[in-house]
Amino acid sequence: MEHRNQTSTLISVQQEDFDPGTEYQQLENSMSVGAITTFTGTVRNLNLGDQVGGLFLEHYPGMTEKALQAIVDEAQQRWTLQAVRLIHRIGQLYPGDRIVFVGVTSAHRKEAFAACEFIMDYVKTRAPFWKKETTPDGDRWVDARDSDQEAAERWR
Amino acid sequence: MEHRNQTSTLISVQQEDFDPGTEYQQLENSMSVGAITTFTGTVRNLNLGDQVGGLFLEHYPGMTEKALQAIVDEAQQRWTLQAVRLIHRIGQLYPGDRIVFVGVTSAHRKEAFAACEFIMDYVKTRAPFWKKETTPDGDRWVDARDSDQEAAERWR
Amino acid sequence: MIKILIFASLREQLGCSQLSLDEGEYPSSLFALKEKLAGKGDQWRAAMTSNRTLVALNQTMIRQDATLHPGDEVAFFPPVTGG
Amino acid sequence: MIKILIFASLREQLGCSQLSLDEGEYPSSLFALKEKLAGKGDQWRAAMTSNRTLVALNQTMIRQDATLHPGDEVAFFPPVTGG
Repeated sequence: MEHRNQTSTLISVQQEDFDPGTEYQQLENSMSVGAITTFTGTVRNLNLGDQVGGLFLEHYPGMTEKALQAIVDEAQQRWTLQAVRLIHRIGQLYPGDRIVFVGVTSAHRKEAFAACEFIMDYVKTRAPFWKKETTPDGDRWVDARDSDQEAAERWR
Repeated sequence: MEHRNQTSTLISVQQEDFDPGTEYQQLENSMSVGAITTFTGTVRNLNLGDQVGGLFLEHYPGMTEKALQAIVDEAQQRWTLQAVRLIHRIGQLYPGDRIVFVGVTSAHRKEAFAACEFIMDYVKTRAPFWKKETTPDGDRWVDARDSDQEAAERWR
Repeated sequence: MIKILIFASLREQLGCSQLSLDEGEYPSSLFALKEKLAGKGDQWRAAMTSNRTLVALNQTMIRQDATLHPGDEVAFFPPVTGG
Repeated sequence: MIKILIFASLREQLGCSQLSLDEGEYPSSLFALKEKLAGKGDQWRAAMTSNRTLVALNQTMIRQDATLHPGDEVAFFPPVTGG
């Protein structure tokens, strides 16, 4: 597919915060677009009713980048995209902190929306990250959600 | 519905450009979120194969704000949202210029994605804006697309 | 008096962006108004009978018929293409 | 030699994050490896027979069986919860 060569892709796994405004600007500059869709996930301070004091994001170094690249590659095979930006943070995070950013540009909004949501659904179910929450009752591993599995399965 | 009172909404119809980074920041500051989805539409320089030199956006003053508010209200009735930002530009625009911005924050990504796409699909089919393109063959009104109508109809 | 507004390509086709009809000059319903305007000539007939022409009554899109009252604002326009 | 990695809640349950098996210590297939590890105790048996436990071979998730080769990296972990 010729358009795959024209897609600009950047994937980062990092402890540092990122600036969505700057990321947005770079997406917009990357090419003559039409539609730009972004998703940012942040740490909520409530999960299943308990107060969350913090979150530790464990990952599988080495596999993480590979898994994210595979997800972005699949998005590029499914839709005609111009640029994709994917950032996932690791380590200790606190309520309000950003965790993940997905930015997609395409000539058409339907493709930009679909690819952005697809990437998030697949990151949630196929990328080796695990959250451990700090609550007043102690630390606990966050359980995988059936709703995330279902969200990913509708793309099959 | 109680959550409607907690939703912060801002709608603008303006000739001036806007800064997506600033808009993003305000969405993020608006409340303790979880998911932030944004869509930005820009003027493409190719439409149906012809080179587009510019675009004039005519609108129906008075009805425009009302129509956009109705679309955002409906999104807030369908999903639990924290903040909605909608900007639509009018007047003379050029390739690469931003036309429209939709930002939605919600506790859950599925709702943020759905509401953002819903608002765009409805803006495309229910808000009184009309594009007139400048091409080498002269000015021409942009035709409404069946695909936009279909996109809007799937929300019924 | 009611105010009639026409937008975009429809405005150009009809060569008219706005007209006012005084009491007695306009019928009691929206559909009757469309019929009356259709009588203004071939272009008007085409515009008023096309199922592509959208109608807004007091700045809200409407598909069914409605009673007209003094002060009403009726707008006719082609399918929208914003966003 | 093959390397075995264990992550997150599974790592805590098994009290083990990494182990290596030398030539002759590991069987020729992934499924046989799971059976061998299941023999290490009740916790290991529970982990290796649970259909919630995910497996990656050389950093790619895999559901079917596969032949093991020297230098392979096998990882076991619970369902992922990033994003």
